[in-house]
Amino acid sequence: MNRLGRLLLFALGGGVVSVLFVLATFDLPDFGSSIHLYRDLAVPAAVQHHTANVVSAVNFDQRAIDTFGEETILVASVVGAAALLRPSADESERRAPDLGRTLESTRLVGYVLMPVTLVLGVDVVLHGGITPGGGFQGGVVLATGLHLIYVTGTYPALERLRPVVPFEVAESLGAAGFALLGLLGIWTSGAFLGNFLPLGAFGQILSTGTVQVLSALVGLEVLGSMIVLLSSFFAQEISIRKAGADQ
Amino acid sequence: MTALVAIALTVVAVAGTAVVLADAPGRQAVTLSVFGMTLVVLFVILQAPDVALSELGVGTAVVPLMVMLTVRTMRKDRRQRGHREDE
Amino acid sequence: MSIYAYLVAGYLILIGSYGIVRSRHLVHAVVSLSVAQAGTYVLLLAVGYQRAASAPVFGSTTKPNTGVVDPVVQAMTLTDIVVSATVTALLLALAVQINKRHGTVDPDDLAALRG
Amino acid sequence: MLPTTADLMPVVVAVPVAMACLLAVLGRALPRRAVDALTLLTMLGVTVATVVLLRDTGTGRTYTWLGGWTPHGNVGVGIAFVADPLSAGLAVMIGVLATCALLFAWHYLDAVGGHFHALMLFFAAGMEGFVFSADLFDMVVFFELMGASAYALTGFHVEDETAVEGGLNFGLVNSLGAYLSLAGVALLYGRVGQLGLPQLGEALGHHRPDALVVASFVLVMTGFMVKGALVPLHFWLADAHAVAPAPVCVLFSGVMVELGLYGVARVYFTVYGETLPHDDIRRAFLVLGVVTAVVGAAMCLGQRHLKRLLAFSTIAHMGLFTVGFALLSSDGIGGTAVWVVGHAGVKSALFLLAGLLLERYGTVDELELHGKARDQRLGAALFFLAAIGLAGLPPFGTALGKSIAEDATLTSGYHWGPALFVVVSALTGGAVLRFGARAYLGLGDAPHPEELAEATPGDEEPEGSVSGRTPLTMLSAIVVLLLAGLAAGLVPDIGRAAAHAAERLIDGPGYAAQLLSGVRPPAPEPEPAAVWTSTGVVLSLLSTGLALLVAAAGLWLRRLRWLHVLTPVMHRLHRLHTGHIGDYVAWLFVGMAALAALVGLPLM
Repeated sequence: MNRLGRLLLFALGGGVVSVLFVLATFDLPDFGSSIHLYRDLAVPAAVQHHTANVVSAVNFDQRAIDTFGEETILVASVVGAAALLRPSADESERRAPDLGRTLESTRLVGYVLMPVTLVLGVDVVLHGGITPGGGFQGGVVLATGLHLIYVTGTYPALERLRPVVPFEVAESLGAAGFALLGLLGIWTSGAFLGNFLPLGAFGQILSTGTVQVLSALVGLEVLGSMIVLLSSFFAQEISIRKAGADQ
Repeated sequence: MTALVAIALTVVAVAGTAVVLADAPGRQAVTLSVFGMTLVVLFVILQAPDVALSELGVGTAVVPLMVMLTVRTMRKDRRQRGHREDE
Repeated sequence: MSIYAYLVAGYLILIGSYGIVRSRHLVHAVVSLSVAQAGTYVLLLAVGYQRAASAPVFGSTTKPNTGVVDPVVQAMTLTDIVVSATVTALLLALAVQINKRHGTVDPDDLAALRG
Repeated sequence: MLPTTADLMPVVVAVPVAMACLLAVLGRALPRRAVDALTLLTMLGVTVATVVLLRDTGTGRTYTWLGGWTPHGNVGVGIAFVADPLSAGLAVMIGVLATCALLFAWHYLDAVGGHFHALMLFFAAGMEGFVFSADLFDMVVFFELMGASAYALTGFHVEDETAVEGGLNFGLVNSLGAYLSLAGVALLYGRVGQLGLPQLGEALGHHRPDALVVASFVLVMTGFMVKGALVPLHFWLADAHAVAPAPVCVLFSGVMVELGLYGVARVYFTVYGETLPHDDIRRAFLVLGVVTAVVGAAMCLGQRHLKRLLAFSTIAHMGLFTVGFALLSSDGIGGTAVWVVGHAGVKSALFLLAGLLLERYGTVDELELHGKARDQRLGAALFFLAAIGLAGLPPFGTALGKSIAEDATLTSGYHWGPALFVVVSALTGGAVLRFGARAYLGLGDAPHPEELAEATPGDEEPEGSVSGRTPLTMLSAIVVLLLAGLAAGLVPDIGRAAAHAAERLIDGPGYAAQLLSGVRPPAPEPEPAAVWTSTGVVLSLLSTGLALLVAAAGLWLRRLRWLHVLTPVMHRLHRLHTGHIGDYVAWLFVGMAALAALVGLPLM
């Protein structure tokens, strides 16, 4: 099919779907309305389990199975990407070349982003008490921070600071731990992923039972997987060479 | 709807369009990062600080970085391919 | 005007899909896909928004109340964002390998190679 | 507290995930055989657990509210896992197919550091979660988990240029489908403020179907229809199946694609069953099903690459299954369920045999293989057995399922039903038989040199390194699958059990009542067992006979390309399958528009 044909086909299909979507939006409650049934149920449910951050309560307690699925996607994708980016039969991995080499264009970006990320990382830590969850966010911010070392410095420097294997272990441990804690819930609370740990005083870090533990496991996993992922891409860019190709 | 939300939404729409219309592969990482930043602002305005934080790490840093590395790898591989075919 | 947010969300999904349709570079196609995905984030958060309500996080001093924006859509979006990074990575990894094997990542050229 | 049967559901999801994580780390340190054994044991355990679940569920439903968040009234914050006979049956199928695939992979694939095994476990866990989940967003999550592992498995042979391409096409289209589904979930959430299937069904209840209901239905179904490979959302399937490792194809064709249709059926009956009229949905999916069956069968006939040929035969069968579902009756869906089991057995066996051919000869091209596989006596026997099973020879499950579904089309007043079923079965079965006759028996004219020179899409590299005798593990996997395909037609009362399973699926209000208020469903009526009927047997023999004719025609009538030459339509159809991702996305939107028009216009 030529370009024009393809675009016309898309215009036809997309046009019909767009009309339907616009009509549907008129049937939604107005933007900013106060009708939120699930919210009205989730907030008391979070309070019942002493979880101040309702988002965390939803993620790690009420709908914890979603999070289990999502973080399994995370590990599966990381394993998949690692499998796909492995050096193929006609390639070899070799030591990262040129210790002093820096990537000029990215260096600048790094200098701009570094302080932003650091400030945010600190912010996440400070909010720890008020937002007792945040494994996802925490893991991402930490991983990002670690990689700014690369952007501002060199790949070998990063590699010394950050061997990949411990992060692979961290990632798998996080995901497997989530599964095992969930299974433990079957015997202790009668349901998979039941919140079986003792609850503490509302608003305290350790008040939320399994929520905080699951959140920490997810944090570990997100940190690990982001780093393993990026390192596969770095390896492709820097150290994997076609056999026989000379620099 | 407050004007602020409307403006943030419009900026997101414009930035998204820019990502899709920017053809040069080298520029993908930059436009995507900017798009991510506009989303962060929108999420903050929509009272979703947790989401904004995730988007900040993923949308403005991790994914653009991967895109940049992918484009670089592709250039490198194509250079090597060219070398081999010349020989 | 009350549906503007929903329309922007729908627009992002559509323009992202359009990006894949017109793409001449697989990395561009993958990036366009993530624009389409961002549309779902905006749609979810827009659906859960409440005017003049605060974020669904209570400090030890704020009394829990339901005058907050919907936490459920935030939970869904939050996890989706992290997952999107890894799925994008998977697709980019495939694109890297396609480039290695074919020497091109232009869908037009790839289709032509198949004959 | 002691675990109950219901707790088996999260267990069969969580245990493979935990094991996969372990293998992802330890895979490099452990010897290959240990990785194989651990993976196989895990899937065997899952199979046993799901069999227990199926037995204990009986004709009722087993469910558990995860985290103990039981609903109050018609609303709640938790997510339930539910097994009814259909979902438990599918769960068993996933277990059996994954076990056979891993058994086959024992001597296959130079698996790298446990990656392959971990991905297979993630894939299986994703599918198990998808069939049990009773929450719309959660279904999308598990849908994406299936997807993510599947893309990586498709492109696993990174050295193969078509594999990585097939993986990317699959990944892009399928991810876009998932995001569109998510948009549909968001629309529905905006209206109802709940995400559980029973809660959504209760809330939509007898609501007049407005634009929002229709739009959310179309969007949610898009993801499932992509996975179910309904024309014109099917393009990715042939690209992916042609290149994925054979053991992966077992899971793809045997159950993953069918789960797309399961998603359509489950969500329709539980969420939209009371608001979108049955007539409307029946018409829409009959149209989509017939188009899919015809396009799939026509494309199947024109292929010379065995895995691509089998892929199009899967598309054709998905069309027939969709017709069976669209009858929306217990015998239509029950028959389809039996057919799906039978199909999984024979189709998976065929994919594994294709894997053996690829391994031995480095190609699965029909013309290149002409007469080359003559020495493979056992392989030939298994191949032809599976091929006539696919064509629908009694007593294979395919034949029983087909004949029950044929009866159901007549009951519903669609007299063209049996003809469609017979013809499509004959065409796809005939294409497979033709391939077998050329490759294993050397029948038909010898290929022209110029035909051989034509590059076929996918000159793959061998997937493993086995020479000499075929290892026992590989053969036993194929035999087990064939026996399963036979068993689906021979187990007494399987027709009745399937009809009961279908009844539970259809009963949306009963589903909601049981999950939300604990109302037990009444025992199913002891309806007459759907068994072999004389008409059914005659029609099955007819389709097998026709398949032999089709094969003979393909072998001797104007050679392979007779259909191309005869009909420019066929040529045009072939040219639509470009492998261009932009085309695929454009067609995806056309498919959505078609569904929107079919469902929405009659409501206006």
